[in-house]
Amino acid sequence: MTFLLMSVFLGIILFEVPKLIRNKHWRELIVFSSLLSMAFILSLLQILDVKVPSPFEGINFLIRDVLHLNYK
Amino acid sequence: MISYILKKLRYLKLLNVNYADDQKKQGTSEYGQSTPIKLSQSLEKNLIAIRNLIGNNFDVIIREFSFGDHINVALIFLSGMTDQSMINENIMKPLMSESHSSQNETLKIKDIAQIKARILSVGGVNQYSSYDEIIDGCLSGQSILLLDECNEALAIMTTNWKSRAVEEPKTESVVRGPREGFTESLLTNTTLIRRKIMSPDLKIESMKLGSRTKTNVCIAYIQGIANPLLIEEIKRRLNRIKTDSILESGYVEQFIEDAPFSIFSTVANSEKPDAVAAKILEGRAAILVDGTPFVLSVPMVLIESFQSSEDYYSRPFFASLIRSIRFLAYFISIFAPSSYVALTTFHQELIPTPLLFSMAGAQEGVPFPAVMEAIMMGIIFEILREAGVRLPRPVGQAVSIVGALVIGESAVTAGLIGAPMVIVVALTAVSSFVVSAQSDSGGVLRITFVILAGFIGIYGIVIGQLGVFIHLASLRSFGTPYLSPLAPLSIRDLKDTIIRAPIWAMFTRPRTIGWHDPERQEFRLKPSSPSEETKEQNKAVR
Amino acid sequence: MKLEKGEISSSQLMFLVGGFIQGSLLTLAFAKDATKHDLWLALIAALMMSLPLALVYITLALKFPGQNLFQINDAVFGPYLGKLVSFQYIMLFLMIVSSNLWFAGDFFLTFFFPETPIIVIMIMFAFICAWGVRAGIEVIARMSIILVLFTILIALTTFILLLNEMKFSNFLPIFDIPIHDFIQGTNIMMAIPFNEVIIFMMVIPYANKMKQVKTSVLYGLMIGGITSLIVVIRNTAVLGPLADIVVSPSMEAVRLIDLGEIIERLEALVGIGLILSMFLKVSVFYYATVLGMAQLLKLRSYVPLVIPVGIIGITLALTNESSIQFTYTAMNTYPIFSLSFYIVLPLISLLIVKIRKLPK
Amino acid sequence: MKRISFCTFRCLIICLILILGTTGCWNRRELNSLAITMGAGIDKLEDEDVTDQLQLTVQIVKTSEIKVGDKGNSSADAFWNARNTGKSLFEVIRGFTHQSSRKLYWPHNQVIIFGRSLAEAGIREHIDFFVRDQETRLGVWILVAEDQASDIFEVKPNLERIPAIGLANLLKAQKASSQTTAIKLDEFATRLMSKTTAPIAAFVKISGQGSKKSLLVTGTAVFKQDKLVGELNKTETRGLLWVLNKVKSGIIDVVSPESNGKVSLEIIRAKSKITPEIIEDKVHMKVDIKEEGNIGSQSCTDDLENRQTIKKLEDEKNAAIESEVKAALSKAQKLNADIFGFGDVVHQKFPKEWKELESRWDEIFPDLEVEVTVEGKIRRSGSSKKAVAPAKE
Repeated sequence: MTFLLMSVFLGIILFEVPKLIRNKHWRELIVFSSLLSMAFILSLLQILDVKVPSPFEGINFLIRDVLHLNYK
Repeated sequence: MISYILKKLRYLKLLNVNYADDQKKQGTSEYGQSTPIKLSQSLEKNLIAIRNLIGNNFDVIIREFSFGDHINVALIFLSGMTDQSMINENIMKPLMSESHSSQNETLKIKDIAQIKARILSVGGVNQYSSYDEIIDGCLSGQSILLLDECNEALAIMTTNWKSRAVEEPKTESVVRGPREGFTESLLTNTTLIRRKIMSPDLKIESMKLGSRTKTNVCIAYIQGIANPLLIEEIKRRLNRIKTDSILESGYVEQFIEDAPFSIFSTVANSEKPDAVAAKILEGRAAILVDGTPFVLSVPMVLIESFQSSEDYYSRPFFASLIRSIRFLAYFISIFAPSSYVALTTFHQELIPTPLLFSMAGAQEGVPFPAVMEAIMMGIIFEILREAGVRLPRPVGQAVSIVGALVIGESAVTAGLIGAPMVIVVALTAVSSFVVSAQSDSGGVLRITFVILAGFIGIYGIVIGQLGVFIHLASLRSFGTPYLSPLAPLSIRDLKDTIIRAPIWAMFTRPRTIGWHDPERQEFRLKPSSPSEETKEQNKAVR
Repeated sequence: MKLEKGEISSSQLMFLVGGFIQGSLLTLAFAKDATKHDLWLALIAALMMSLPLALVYITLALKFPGQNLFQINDAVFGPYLGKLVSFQYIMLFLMIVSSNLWFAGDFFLTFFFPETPIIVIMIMFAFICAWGVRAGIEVIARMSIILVLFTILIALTTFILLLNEMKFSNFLPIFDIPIHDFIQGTNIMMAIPFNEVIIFMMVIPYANKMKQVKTSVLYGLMIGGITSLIVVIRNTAVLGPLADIVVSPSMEAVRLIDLGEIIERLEALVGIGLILSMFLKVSVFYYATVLGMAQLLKLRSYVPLVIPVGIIGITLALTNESSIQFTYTAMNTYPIFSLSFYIVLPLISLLIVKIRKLPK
Repeated sequence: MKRISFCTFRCLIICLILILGTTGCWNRRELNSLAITMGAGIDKLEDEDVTDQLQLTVQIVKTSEIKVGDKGNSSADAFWNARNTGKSLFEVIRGFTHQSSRKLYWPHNQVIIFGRSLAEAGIREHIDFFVRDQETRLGVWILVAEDQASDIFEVKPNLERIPAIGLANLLKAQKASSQTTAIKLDEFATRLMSKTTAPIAAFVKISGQGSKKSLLVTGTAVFKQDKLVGELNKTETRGLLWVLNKVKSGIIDVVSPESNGKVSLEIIRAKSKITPEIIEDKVHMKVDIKEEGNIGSQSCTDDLENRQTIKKLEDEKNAAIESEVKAALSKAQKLNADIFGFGDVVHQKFPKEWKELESRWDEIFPDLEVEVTVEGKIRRSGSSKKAVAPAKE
């Protein structure tokens, strides 16, 4: 499964990066690679069954437990 | 993987090097063209040079003779591409007889201009002074007259070769409408268009493409209707073509199209002069290529594939009905097999109960999954069609009959394939013939959708269809959006889509194509019953 | 420096807004839980309340022609605070993208492919949206007309086919819920489709006729609102109290179509219409997210960000545990949470604009 | 340069397809791997030693037997009744995998039949599966068997090849007489969810003996909450349907005003309206029924073609309809089951008062005053004006 994930990400890199290098879009390349590595880490965590806290839980926490504004 | 990347990189480098080489080569050849080798004064020298260039071809005839006061001349022509009787009657005869008629005058005729002006009774005569021009002219069917002691040659238009007569086109036959079709001869084709549009605004510009084939390519458009930017763009793209051969308009099409990797063609073609003339009158430009009856027209929009010239000749109700049937047939030809696969393998709950029973009954004991069946039948159908097209007609028919029997009857009775699948495939096949202009894209889409449907049912089909839709919406043909009157919606142009409005109602040209001169005709042309006064007059006459 | 070169006409903008609202037909179920058979009242109330808010957004957008939400934030709040606000908006949009991916996956899992892993459905959906976003807003806008008309057609056809299954007594008694629930329902309706039109502050700069923007957006809201109303009335009238307990009232209602054993089993239409309209909604949000990121980081093109953002969206959606927990968030906390983005911040911006007499 | 990126793009697509392909197709099922369920019958097993055992009978179509064009083995049964027992319905359904080579496929299910003993014990827990599962649909007929539901599926219909379809078609045909409550799951569930309205369903019986058995759909099963409490006969059922605005067609027999002969009146159109009223804290119901009909046949030789007779006939028809409604009403009040949905109507009209009435509805309903007004019309007399009889002197 990890191998699959890696090959997918490699495919994405092959798809996007050559164009960026050719056009000398270095800034874009940096942003792209940092976002992609973030995506890779997140999906790796998914595959490895590591529990990532849901951002929606964050909203719940903020509204319900901090502000006490929730409906129910 | 890494080695693969390395290979790719190496290939890239190679490409770059080649490209640079090309640049250099082109530079030199252009340099060479700028100073062509001139003819010399001596006929003998010239002839030797020409013999060296093309002389050892069997169809090249070099006829040396003299006229008048022993002026040595040579006539060079290609035997197959020239009109022999014209050479005999209009070139040889006047020249030869000139020597007998008025002796004292002939002495003066050393001057090449004199010959051109007084003796040759032929329409087109050019004066050339370089070998390149001479060779080109000769190869395109002109007869070259070389004079001794003269560094110029006359190229006489004697071009004439065997070409097919104007016949009814095989690909687009009509019930009502003109039956003439384009032929392989460019001249005939331009004539056919010119005969439809006898306006001085119809411009037919020509250029030669292909460094070896030197094919004549013409752009036909109407000045004042066609967008000048469009014409410029076409010329730019045509001039980009640096190839050695153009054998058919398909070559040109592939060099100039907007989306080379799209399954939808962005350049339309037609074999019918009336259809092409109509397109030109809408503001499009036609590209005629010598040697083929298929004339290209740009820009193309998707709707064009569903239009036929006959739609405009028959009355609007029937034409609209036929149009909508064409749309229906296209959708059937694309979605029928995939919907069948999706319904039978994923969404059996969507099939009405009695139908489900009979379908399940038919499927009982069939060994293959429905996706496999659909793909297999699709491929078999394509094979049969190809065999039917390529084989000589009588054999082709036999093949079709055998194939249909084997697949339609035996495979079902043998339990290899369910009967409903045969029906679906047959329906698809018949429908795919209706919109022949999109049959290539249709085939690809059909298979893709079948695979998607076999993978994840209706969801797959809808996702795939959305993808196709995105692709179509982003596609442009020479600046015109491909889904033109539909996707950037232009309500006025919807009159010629699924509904074909009466001719008198279509008083404007399509907005995205011929908006340069939007009005096609007057606004109020709807025929009405005669007014009271005219009735009275009629009575009086009677 | 302009990231987007496309241009959209006023009719395209109108249909884009309409399709955008239609994309939330599925999420009507959240408000349904709170308001029962009075959902249609909540819907109308939410629509009415969102019209002035939409005007606030449009006014803001028109004050700064050619500038989108994030540029306006910069202008209003200053470069640093503005960036922070923009960042929060981007996070919100990303979350909406991911939750809509989850909705789509959840729906198809429940009704069509119960054994398929949700990620497959989400990947396919995200893939198609990414494709659309890469093609640019102009292409999405061009597609919107046909997609919206198709969705309206489906809604109307099913409405007509279900006419003799309808019992309008199901709407009685009118307004039979505690006012608390009604406010909650209205709030949910505002938070989930109607106030989300704030996203069009990212699209309006590319409209080719600035004068018609206001009418286009408002008409678009009406198109979306009326389609939703048709669907809500159909579901409540057909299913009655049963609509309160089923997951997708539209699906169950359309399943009941049975006209002479010929026109029956049409529920696939609901699914198809849903993908088509959700595609518009997700693409617009997706587009705004990547465009905003590119702008925030001063990139020359947003295209390279599309795929990574899509993957992040999918993984965020996968962090949800169950649709039950998700429903809780969407019903009880998210509507309040979103108020700050949809009402408070725009109003503050407008106030600052008025006080500081921006743009100078 | 563009071609390079396209190559990688194509590789990507191919990779994607391959990946998706290797992980398999999850919900794929070929047509010939389905056990298409046409009917389900749920019974309570009445064994001494095992209590609380459910028995589920499902009728599965043998698709190979109904192959179109294959006339060879049409004598064989086209269905298979599979039985399984267990504690909960879902468990029983999954248990079928032990005996059926194909997985049960529910979307085409036509009927759900509850055995009488089960219905008396309560059916709420068994309905849930049929509402919740994504394969089952709400448009399925609900029936109560007079005895065991499993027996019903054994009776071969004369005109159809599959009993469940025969039963479903039978229910569809009931419109003609309007003497059975043909009710589908959606309405049944709605009634079950209501606090006051009582669910109803059609009764199915087996008539005849041995090989001449046939099915009979008749009357109405009345539930109180989710338990079967009683039964309405044909007349009472029509009384109920009058109020529910569900009478589509049917025959009313009245006595001819001239002699003692019978006249059958055909119902063409009927409409009813329930209006609740609260007068001095007491609930009254008003039921207005409007009906239009033709003369269907007459067994006497009377001349009916004059205004007085027609008027009299209309009055008699009104009385007949009213008595039917009254009969249904008294039965319902005796069972204390609000089959008419009066409670809901009151709720809709008087939401404020309802809050107080709701808890007392069980006490109010048996003594509820209902005023029935019937306005029947006779429009046409068919294609003959007079009876086929020798002319009178």
